[in-house]
Amino acid sequence: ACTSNDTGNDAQVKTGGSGDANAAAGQKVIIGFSAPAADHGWIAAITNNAKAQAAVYSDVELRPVEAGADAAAQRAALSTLIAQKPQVIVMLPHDGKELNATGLEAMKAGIPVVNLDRAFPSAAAYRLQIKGDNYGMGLAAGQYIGEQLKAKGVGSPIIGEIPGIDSLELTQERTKGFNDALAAFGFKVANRRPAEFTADSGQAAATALLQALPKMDALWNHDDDQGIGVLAAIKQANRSEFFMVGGAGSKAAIDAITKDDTVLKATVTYSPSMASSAISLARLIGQGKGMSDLVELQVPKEITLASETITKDNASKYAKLGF
Amino acid sequence: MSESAGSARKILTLTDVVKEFPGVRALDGVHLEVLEGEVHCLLGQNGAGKSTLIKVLAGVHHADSGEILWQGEPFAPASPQAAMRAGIATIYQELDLVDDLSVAENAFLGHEPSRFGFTRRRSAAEQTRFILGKLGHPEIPPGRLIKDLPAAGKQIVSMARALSHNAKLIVMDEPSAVLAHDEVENLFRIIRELTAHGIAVVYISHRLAEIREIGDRVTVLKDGRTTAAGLSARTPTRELVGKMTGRSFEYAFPPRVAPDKESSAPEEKRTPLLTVTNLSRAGEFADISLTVRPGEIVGIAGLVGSGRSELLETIFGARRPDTGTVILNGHRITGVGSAVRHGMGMAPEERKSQALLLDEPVFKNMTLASFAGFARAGFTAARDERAAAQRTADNLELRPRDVDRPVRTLSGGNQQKVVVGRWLLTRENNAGGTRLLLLDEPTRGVDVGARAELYQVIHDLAANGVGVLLVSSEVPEVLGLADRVLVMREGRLIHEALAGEIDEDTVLDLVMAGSLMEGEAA
Amino acid sequence: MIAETALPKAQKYDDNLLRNLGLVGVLVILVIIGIVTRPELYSDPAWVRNNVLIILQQASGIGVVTVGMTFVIIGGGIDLSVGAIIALAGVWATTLATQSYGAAGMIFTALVVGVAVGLVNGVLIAYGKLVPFIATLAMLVSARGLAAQISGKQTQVSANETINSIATTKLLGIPLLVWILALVVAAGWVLLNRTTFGRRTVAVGGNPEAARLAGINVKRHSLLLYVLSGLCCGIGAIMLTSQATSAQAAMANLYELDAIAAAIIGGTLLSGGRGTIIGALFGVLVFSTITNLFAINNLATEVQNMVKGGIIVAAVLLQQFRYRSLTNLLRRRNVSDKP
Amino acid sequence: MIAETALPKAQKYDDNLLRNLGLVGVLVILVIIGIVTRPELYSDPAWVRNNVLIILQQASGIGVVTVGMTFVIIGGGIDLSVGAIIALAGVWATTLATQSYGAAGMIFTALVVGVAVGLVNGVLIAYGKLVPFIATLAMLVSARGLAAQISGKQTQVSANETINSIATTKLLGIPLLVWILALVVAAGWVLLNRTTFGRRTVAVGGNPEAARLAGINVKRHSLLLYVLSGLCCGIGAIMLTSQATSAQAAMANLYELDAIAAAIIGGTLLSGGRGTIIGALFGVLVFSTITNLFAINNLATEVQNMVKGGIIVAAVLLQQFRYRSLTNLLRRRNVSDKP
Ligand SMILES: Nc1ncnc2c1ncn2[C@@H]1O[C@H](COP(=O)(O)OP(=O)(O)OP(=O)(O)O)[C@@H](O)[C@H]1O
Ligand SMILES: Nc1ncnc2c1ncn2[C@@H]1O[C@H](COP(=O)(O)OP(=O)(O)OP(=O)(O)O)[C@@H](O)[C@H]1O
Ligand SMILES: [Mg+2]
Ligand SMILES: [Mg+2]
Repeated sequence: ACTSNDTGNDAQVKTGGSGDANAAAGQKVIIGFSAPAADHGWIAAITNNAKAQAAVYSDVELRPVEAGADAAAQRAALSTLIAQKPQVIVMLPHDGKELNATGLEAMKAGIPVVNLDRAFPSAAAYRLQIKGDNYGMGLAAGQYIGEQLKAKGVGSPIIGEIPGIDSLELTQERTKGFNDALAAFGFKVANRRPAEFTADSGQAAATALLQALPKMDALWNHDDDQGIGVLAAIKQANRSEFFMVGGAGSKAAIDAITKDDTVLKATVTYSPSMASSAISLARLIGQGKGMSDLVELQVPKEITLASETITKDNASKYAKLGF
Repeated sequence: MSESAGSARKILTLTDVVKEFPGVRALDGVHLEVLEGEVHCLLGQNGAGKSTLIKVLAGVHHADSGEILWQGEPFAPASPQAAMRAGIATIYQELDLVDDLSVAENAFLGHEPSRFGFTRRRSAAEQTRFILGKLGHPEIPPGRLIKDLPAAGKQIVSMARALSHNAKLIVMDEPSAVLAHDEVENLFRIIRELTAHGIAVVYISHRLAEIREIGDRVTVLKDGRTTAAGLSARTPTRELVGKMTGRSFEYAFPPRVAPDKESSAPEEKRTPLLTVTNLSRAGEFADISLTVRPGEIVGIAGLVGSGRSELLETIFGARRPDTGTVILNGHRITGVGSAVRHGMGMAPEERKSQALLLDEPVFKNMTLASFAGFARAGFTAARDERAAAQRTADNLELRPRDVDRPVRTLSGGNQQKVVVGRWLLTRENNAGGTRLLLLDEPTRGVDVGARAELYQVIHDLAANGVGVLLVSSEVPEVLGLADRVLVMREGRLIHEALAGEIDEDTVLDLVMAGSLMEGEAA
Repeated sequence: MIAETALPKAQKYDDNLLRNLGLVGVLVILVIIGIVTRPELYSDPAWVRNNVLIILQQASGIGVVTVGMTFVIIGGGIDLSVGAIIALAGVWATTLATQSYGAAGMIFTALVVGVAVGLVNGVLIAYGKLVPFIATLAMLVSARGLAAQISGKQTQVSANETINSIATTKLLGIPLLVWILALVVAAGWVLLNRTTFGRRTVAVGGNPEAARLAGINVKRHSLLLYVLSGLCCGIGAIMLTSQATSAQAAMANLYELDAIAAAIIGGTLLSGGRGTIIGALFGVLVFSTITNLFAINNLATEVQNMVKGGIIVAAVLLQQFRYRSLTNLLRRRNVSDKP
Repeated sequence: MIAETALPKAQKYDDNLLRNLGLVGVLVILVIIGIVTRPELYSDPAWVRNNVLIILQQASGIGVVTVGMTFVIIGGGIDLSVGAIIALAGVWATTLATQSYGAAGMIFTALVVGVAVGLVNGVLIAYGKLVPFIATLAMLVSARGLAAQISGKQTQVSANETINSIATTKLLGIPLLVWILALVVAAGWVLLNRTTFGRRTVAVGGNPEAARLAGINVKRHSLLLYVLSGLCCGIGAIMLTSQATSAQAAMANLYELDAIAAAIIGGTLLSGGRGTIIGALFGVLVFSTITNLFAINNLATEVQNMVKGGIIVAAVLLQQFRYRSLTNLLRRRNVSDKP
């Protein structure tokens, strides 16, 4: 859940259908799991999903190790995890490049590594890579904004962008996708104020952005969690002449899109459900099974989730996937 | 010595030197002439510019104008290092040592014996031991950290540092202020040795007796100007004081309004104000019992390091006693808070570290212990405070009399007046006020004139029923000021007498390893 | 007597005043840069007015915290936990349980949490004799941990309209947040300059031993300073929560650095014993104006950062330059006074 | 003669030694907690040996930085830019252009960048008279900005096998990184305790006025201290780059806080004039061991953080406790020496 104000169990789990052979309990698998310290809804959802998915299988034992505040801390944590020899390791690295060496170390020790979200540069460092599509996310947001503006017939629109932590590579990929998509329409970003994935930083960034652009046509905010603050700032500034697109696909954002009472008209997904999938596939890898819908006997090496655009029209479909 | 001075070479000549600080012309045309191998004394009231003058010589300050000739050459040291290289070493008024370095490291700071940047610790230790030996203090270990030495020990190390340079001129700014009687003798012995080797000494002190004993010639400063140069050290006191102050009075104790005789005093004046019973602190003092009655001045004499400061601080509640009690007016003192609440005040020994907020103005320093008393409902009354401080500043002849000036910019002696003034002021303005005043070396660095004023103030306090417990390393001061004298040695009270019934020599005998006390102590 | 004649006038110049003047100069220069680079925005008076209010409003939360921090630093300490206290207070005030007590309950909770954490800091430092840096660093880590625990690492949305409206309300055309800042600054100024508490703070920070020997209860006073800082953080937590209409464990990230920097730029000595509230306010405003300037010029983060460091250095140098040259001016005038 | 009592005979006990003993005690307790909570791991000698090496290895980068930081703090300053210097040096050393010069070129670049940034810090502080806190904070912001600019905000992978192998090489069974740490600590100890540079550092930090009066060029010395810190950061940058086989603008995040905290826990006075290299090393090891303890017990981050604050406080209190009680013991013995 994006906010703890939501109630009920909101983890995204796949409880295998009855006809699914892979769902049947098999050989016991110990899965080591490591993700960065969660100070943010999306990461928190990743960890929650992984735990919840593991709990679904009677034959999976999840050994989560918290990864601390930076890549160095995560390296240290993984060293101790590798020493404990789990069958598979699922990790969401702080930074794929910085933890590449650790991935290699685990693979060398005979432990298959499932990389979540942040790619290792060396292919030998992982057995499976599941990632969201950061570039595609930016592309989708840019596509949506471009189409909408074109439909409205706005000539040279003023477009704002509020990315998350700017020094992260994923932010750069998203921005690149966004710029590329806009360029196809002949549009470009007028102002870009990064936040830090937190609501208060989102509010500060949005306030600055709104002040710099007294008139705006569209806004892309990379992250729905910081979007709470962005929306607050928009309300505080009494602005409504533009529309906004979110990112990631939190429950609150999907709700707001459904209700259609704010400037938020769409959000592009980057779903933490990938963690649930990662656990399922790690189990299969551990048991030496393949994905039952594929002909291949083993799980493939790369899976990239598509970024989808949630609007009022399809929001109901995605409501369950909001985190 | 002064006879030979005529024939000796001039080593240093200052002509019309001017140095200005923001708002003050500290030196306003100084002339000074120092001869090889002489002890040249600088005299002047607090704030006259003595320390500023020697800092100009030492390369700490740069003269705004004027001429300095050093060994016949024009001289304008750009830095302390330059001055030292030229052969001028300085012992500063404020201790300039580094707490966390050892004695040897301090002595050779800035010119450490070294090889390829590595300190040669053994060599430094040996040389330090040698110099300390020459100074008569072989007992100070070169490896001891400075922070573990008492004030007197630090002064010795400052001297050792000055001697560690091969200086042709050694400037000493009030070196005797923190030294006790015997130490001063020792200092003079060293100075004589130095001058015998042709080294010149510029000596600053507020004690005229010392100047007469060690000095060859005297230069007097007043308000940054030389008012008399090259006088003989034997010039009569009256004349010297006249040149310093423009007035003429002597180093004297004002006539004491006779303290009430025990028999004739009213009941409340006979019951002790302060009762200290069996007070001990391990390693500092043991089994001290004493009383102070209202209106009585009790002086404690003793060697440096005999534990007097610690005793005073413990009575004041600033240190926790191992055993014993302190009762003030029927109230047991358990800490500084209760001491101040019940009317005790203390002027501590080390003004900079224990008493002053250097960046704050004079008046806020003076009212540090009493601003709450001036305040109404928690809001301070700065105007009242300033007025009260101004009165005290006038009483003590603070120079300059501007109470808005940061204390940092005052001369050493004037800073001392601020420290003492703090508790005098409390008395004036609080109905309850100070009833017992603890004074630890109150006249350290205070000039002759202001000293007399201070004595008068202390007498007036006593006349108003305030009890005073006084520690001073100057035996004449204790004898002249106090009604009753306590002698302390190695942390124990060994003798008690009425001031009129004991003389200086007896006290000195008692204070030293003296044989007199042997019987009594047992 | 020369000392008397030379003294009076020249001595009246005041470091603090000059420093603050220097900071005003820096602000003016920043605004001029803004005007030059974005004339079309600055040509609209409504925008300019609004911009000033926004700069003030964005400075309000950190400004309040900086007032508390300034007291702590003047008193010889440091409080690295301010950001964490805000996070903990904000998160605690926005749990569903607290929200059920309404706005008053939320405000009360935030203030109590702030004061309580400040109290713990104070006890550790004053009575446990921990170095302030270490004690409040430990508190930083712990309080953020606790905030994460309480919030389940989620962003907690404030559903309370009263709280949320704090950020949108205006009084006499000026945002309520700015009024709160003004009030806290004014109270801080009075407290520091006109009360015994302020005098004790300066004494305790300037020379703790002297303060102790003057009968001031140094320990109790230090403790109170951290409580005061905690209280300011509690107020700040409400302000931030209302602005973001939510709270989370990572909020107010690195506020400690900003607050310390603002205080120091405003003329507070890191070693204690000296400082001004107005200076600290100007320090905060400088930072806030820089951010605004970057935003209206759409500077990229990396350029922004490179330039920001330079501006900070230039600002402080500018202050010093003014100071020194003015001093010299005064000195020269004095000299020429003499015959 | 100073009265005999004025020079209490042997002050055999030594503050620093006691503090360090206290930290060793803390380390022992942490290990015991590890043994108690995870006996199965600790029962395997190979694992234990390896674990010790891992703790040391993880401490190596920050340890080297802490040595430089300790010098700066003893000398009366502070360096908030260490993390940023590492990032800038690391990024600069891993640009494609630099990598084309091979390992030597990369190492050279990292060291030169470190020294150069330290030099700028030093000049600003010693000659520009900027407060160290502000100058190095500005540098922090600027250097990270520059690093982001150079790297294009990308993580730059090191393709140089020699560099990367630094993290994997062992000598006599001990990782090269640990050897480097040992070397830097040893050099730091000698520099501080056995050279004029070190002794003057204590003087400059403890009593700058006295140092100046003793003829020490205080400005130049301060400048050199920041250069030294920059050099340590350059070394640290190589070590971290080799460990991560990459560098980026956000690397070594908040190292400044860790390094300062380690130095202070190790007995260095934040106000300058006192400190020990060995103590700082122990400070780093305590942090590294705590992290390890959390990892082997798999504590959740929020719990980790809550506990960590408590451990830090407890560790420092423990140190003080040992110190006081031992002092009392010694004092009592002295008393009983007297007749
Ligand atoms: N750094 C400074 N800034 C401003 N004024 C100063 C400074 N140092 C000294 N003064 C002023 O210069 C004058 C001379 O001071 P100085 O210390 O030389 O006196 P002194 O003769 O040594 O007095 P004392 O006997 O009390 O030590 C005093 O008025 C003092 O206030
Ligand atoms: N920092 C210190 N470390 C260790 N011992 C100390 C320290 N300061 C004082 N002492 C000891 O305390 C005792 C009393 O010293 P102190 O100098 O206060 O005596 P005093 O009679 O007040 O002399 P003074 O005239 O110097 O004030 C001595 O034994 C001295 O060695
Ligand atoms: Mg003087
Ligand atoms: Mg004493």
